[in-house]
Amino acid sequence: MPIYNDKVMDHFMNPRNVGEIENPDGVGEEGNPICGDMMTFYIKVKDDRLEDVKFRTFGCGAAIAVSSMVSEMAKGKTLDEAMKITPQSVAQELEGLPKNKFHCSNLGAQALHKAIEDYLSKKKGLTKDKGEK
Amino acid sequence: MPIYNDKVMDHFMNPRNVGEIENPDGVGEEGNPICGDMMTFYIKVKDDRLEDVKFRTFGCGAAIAVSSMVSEMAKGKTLDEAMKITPQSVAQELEGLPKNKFHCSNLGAQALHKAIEDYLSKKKGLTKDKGEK
Amino acid sequence: MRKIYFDNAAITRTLPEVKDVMLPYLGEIVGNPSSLHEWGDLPREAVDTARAQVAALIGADNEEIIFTSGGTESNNFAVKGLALAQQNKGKHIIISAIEHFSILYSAKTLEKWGFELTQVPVDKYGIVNPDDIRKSIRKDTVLVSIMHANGEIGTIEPIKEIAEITRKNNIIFHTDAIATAGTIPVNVSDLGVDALSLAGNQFYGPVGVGALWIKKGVRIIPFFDGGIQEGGRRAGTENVPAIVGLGKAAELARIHLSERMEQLIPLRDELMEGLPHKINHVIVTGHPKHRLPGHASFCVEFIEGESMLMLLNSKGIAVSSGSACTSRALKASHVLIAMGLPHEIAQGSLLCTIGLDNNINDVEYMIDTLPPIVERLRQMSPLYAKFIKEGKGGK
Amino acid sequence: MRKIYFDNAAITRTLPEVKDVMLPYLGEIVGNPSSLHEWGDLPREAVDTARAQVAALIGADNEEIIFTSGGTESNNFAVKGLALAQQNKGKHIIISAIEHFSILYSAKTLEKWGFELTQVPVDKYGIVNPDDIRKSIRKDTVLVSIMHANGEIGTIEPIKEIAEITRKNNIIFHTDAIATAGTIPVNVSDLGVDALSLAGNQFYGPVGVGALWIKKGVRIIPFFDGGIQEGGRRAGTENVPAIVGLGKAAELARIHLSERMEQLIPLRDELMEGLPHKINHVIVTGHPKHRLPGHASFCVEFIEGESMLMLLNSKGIAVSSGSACTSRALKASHVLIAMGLPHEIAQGSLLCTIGLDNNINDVEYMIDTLPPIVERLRQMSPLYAKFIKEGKGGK
Ligand SMILES: Cc1ncc(COP(=O)(O)O)c(C=O)c1O
Ligand SMILES: Cc1ncc(COP(=O)(O)O)c(C=O)c1O
Repeated sequence: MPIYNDKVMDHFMNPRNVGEIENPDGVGEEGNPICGDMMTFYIKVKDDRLEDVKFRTFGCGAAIAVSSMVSEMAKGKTLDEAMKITPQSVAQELEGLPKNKFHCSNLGAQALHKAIEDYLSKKKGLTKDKGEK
Repeated sequence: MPIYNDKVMDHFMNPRNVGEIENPDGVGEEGNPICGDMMTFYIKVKDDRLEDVKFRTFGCGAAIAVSSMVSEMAKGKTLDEAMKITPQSVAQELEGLPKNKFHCSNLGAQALHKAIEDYLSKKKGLTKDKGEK
Repeated sequence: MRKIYFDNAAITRTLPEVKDVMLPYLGEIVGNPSSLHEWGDLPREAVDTARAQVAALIGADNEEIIFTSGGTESNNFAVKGLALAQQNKGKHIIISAIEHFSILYSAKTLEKWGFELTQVPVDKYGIVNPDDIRKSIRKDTVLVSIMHANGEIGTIEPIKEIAEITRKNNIIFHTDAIATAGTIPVNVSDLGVDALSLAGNQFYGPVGVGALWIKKGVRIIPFFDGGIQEGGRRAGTENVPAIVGLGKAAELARIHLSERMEQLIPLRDELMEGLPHKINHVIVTGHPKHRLPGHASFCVEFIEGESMLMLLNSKGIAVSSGSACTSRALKASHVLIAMGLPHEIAQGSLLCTIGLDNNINDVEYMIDTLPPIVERLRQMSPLYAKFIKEGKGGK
Repeated sequence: MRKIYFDNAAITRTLPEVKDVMLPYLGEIVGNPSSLHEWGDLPREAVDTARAQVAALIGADNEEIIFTSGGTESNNFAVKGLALAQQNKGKHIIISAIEHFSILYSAKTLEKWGFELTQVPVDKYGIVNPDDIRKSIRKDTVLVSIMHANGEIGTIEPIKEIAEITRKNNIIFHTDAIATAGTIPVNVSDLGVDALSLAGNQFYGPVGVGALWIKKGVRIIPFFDGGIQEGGRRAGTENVPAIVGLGKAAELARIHLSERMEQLIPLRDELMEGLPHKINHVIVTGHPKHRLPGHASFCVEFIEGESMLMLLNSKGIAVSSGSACTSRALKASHVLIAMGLPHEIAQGSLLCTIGLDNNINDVEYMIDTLPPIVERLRQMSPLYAKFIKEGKGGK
């Protein structure tokens, strides 16, 4: 019995959406290398929808699989929908994670949410400062 | 590796001089059943020599082998010689005893010595009370 | 010469089916269950399977099973770990007067560490009176440990009744089921206990492996400090071959439990009736009915156990005297003394533990072989001579 | 696919010769070494033989060897037992910052019991400075425990030099030789220690068995309370098959020690030079020379160990990251941190422990396989991206 199931292994071995978006609409970073896991999410937003999601992850197998899964779940969703992605829903989509790896799935959803919040706060700023641009 | 050597086993399986002497010249008892070992030695003395030695023993394999060996070593010896039989010399004649069984060999020599002392004290009494007998 | 092994309380034979499942883990399959690479997969899976097999034997949940190196470790772990985990609540523990040394001396160690110990007595059959437990319970009692059955006298204790008392008083109750698990029905919910020790070498499994079952939610301080194996409760690289063997032995015991009991009980009864019938002044020790299936124990008066054991050995029969595990201590058994037997009678303890390899011929051979041995030793015994002369000392 | 096992620090393969001597004790030969009848003779003899074999491996007297259930038990027994035996003399103990968890957490348990603990630091190679031991010694110091070699970084400690200091100060010195006994020369008189732990699964013997050597005259409080096995120092039915296997493994290790070292050292050196040569930003951990023969350990910067381990696994290679025994804890290794490595670099720990089954082709395959894996993970790593952009974070 491997410690990760096939679905997790698939996302670890073939992670979706790895990389960086040039001129992203939002960036979110979560975790830090001291704790062993760190993720950076990049998003492109169009019509309130996540047109593109990319990530970079430093971390264990679960951290990489979770990042990949989060990016896949988020892509195409509205911002509201994407904010509803939870650690539980990610773990469920991955068909389960080892107990001691569950914290990794927290980081994935949080990094995405941070990227969305980053976008929203930038947009707020833009709306306010519309004249200047 | 059996816990007892061949010599001990021989004396245990075929103990010499088991039994009681009728009208013994001396009787010595050592140990008690509460501790697990008890020996009674009977002696017959002639010309200051142990003409006959018999014993009864309640106890472990070592206790029985030691009793048998003591009886054999003592038989034919002068009283003085017999008093010099020690736990060490008995264990040596038996070519060794397990460490935790060594106390048994104490009892054997002691019971014999008690029988000799019993004889000596009776003799003293006899010498004193000669007239009466 | 005919060879008869009647010492199954000391150790049972490892069954071929048990050996077979162990073999691949003695070189062919390499790997540590804690390893993250695939070499860890098979051993980890094997340990999980064994955990389920052991859990099934005693009606427990898999995660409640902690593997140990054997009965002694399970008992040390339970007594020390359960008491230490609760020392803020209180420092009083209760055991019986007839516990195995691994319980007794663990409790004595706790005494050195500031705990107080009550040892409840047993009756002449070695049975603990639940009422004595009730009376011994204090405000600061945090642990009761009473064995399920005693390996020396075979008596089965009223664990269920004691559990009702401990439950009412909110006290953790551990039972040493090393002599019973795999031998008679043992179900942790039925028994109502909070923790239970078992060991492989008592039911045809491998030596060097045991388990401690702890009910979910019960706290214990680890006995082995170190790595995070066994959910952090027992450090140390898992002994995979032995654990796998224990699992298989548990499965076999569960499946064949009643047929094994049906094989052993008639043999035991034959022996328990036959020996006292053939030899005068033989006392059956332990309870006549509430006892382990293959367990026949006696005291033969006027003679000592080891010499009896050695003469039986010379006739090809293996038996025990006093505590099977520690017969080299050669102290009068604390179990027999606690049952009220005089020391000199306790010295004549004879313990025949019948196993799956035995049959009625073995029992008959024993019944034929013992009388002349007893006679011979009695002829040598000063106690018997006294008894014959004075008519004193017999029971 | 090619399969290469480079995780011999986690567990070694049980040798066929070892298995062969164990087999008869898995069912064919029945008996408890403590039994007085002849069924006890063979097992008792077998245990005595194994005791002599283990004693010969480390230059000890037979009676000084106590068999245990493995390395973790030996270490718990030593640290707790030696400290408790001397608590009237003092309650201060000294260990290093890089001890195995079984030493470290045993010492922490002693702290809970009122002892004081000093952890001496190590240098960047993981070496304990004997002078730091000297400076840490107090009037109430009763025990020093420093490992002979660390299983995670391979560094061999200056035990002899430390022993000179403890001897002068009349302090008991224990060494955890679990990574060295059977692997490099270990002689208790040469080392000058008072107690030493070893374990079978580290040198091609069985798992589930180890030994504690204690110099004659040194007092220890038993860890397992119970029966009087092992001269009253370790209770519990002896694990005969495992003990017999440990004995054989010890004999084989003693005979083949130098040829084994000659096989392993060149492979290790090839790997230790090859990987940093092929991959930038790879740090060798542990001492470059004073290290275990088959032990090559690294930190690969900007990436995390488990993902490296998993990708190597997908190519058929088994390695470890962090502490071999507890890699599931996934905490940054306390050993690497103690050596002064930053946490993020310690996360990239990679541990290749070469064994007797390996050859130069395995090493070359590893050197070819790792670079693309590292490259792939670095491409995924935000730390590497930052480093490339900012030129920061590299070492
Ligand atoms: C009731 C009981 N508890 C504990 C033990 C100790 O088991 P071990 O010596 O296998 O560790 C035994 C041994 O037979 C036993 O019968
Ligand atoms: C140095 C050292 N000490 C102790 C241990 C613990 O041994 P075990 O897990 O076999 O009990 C290990 C494990 O590899 C080790 O390397």
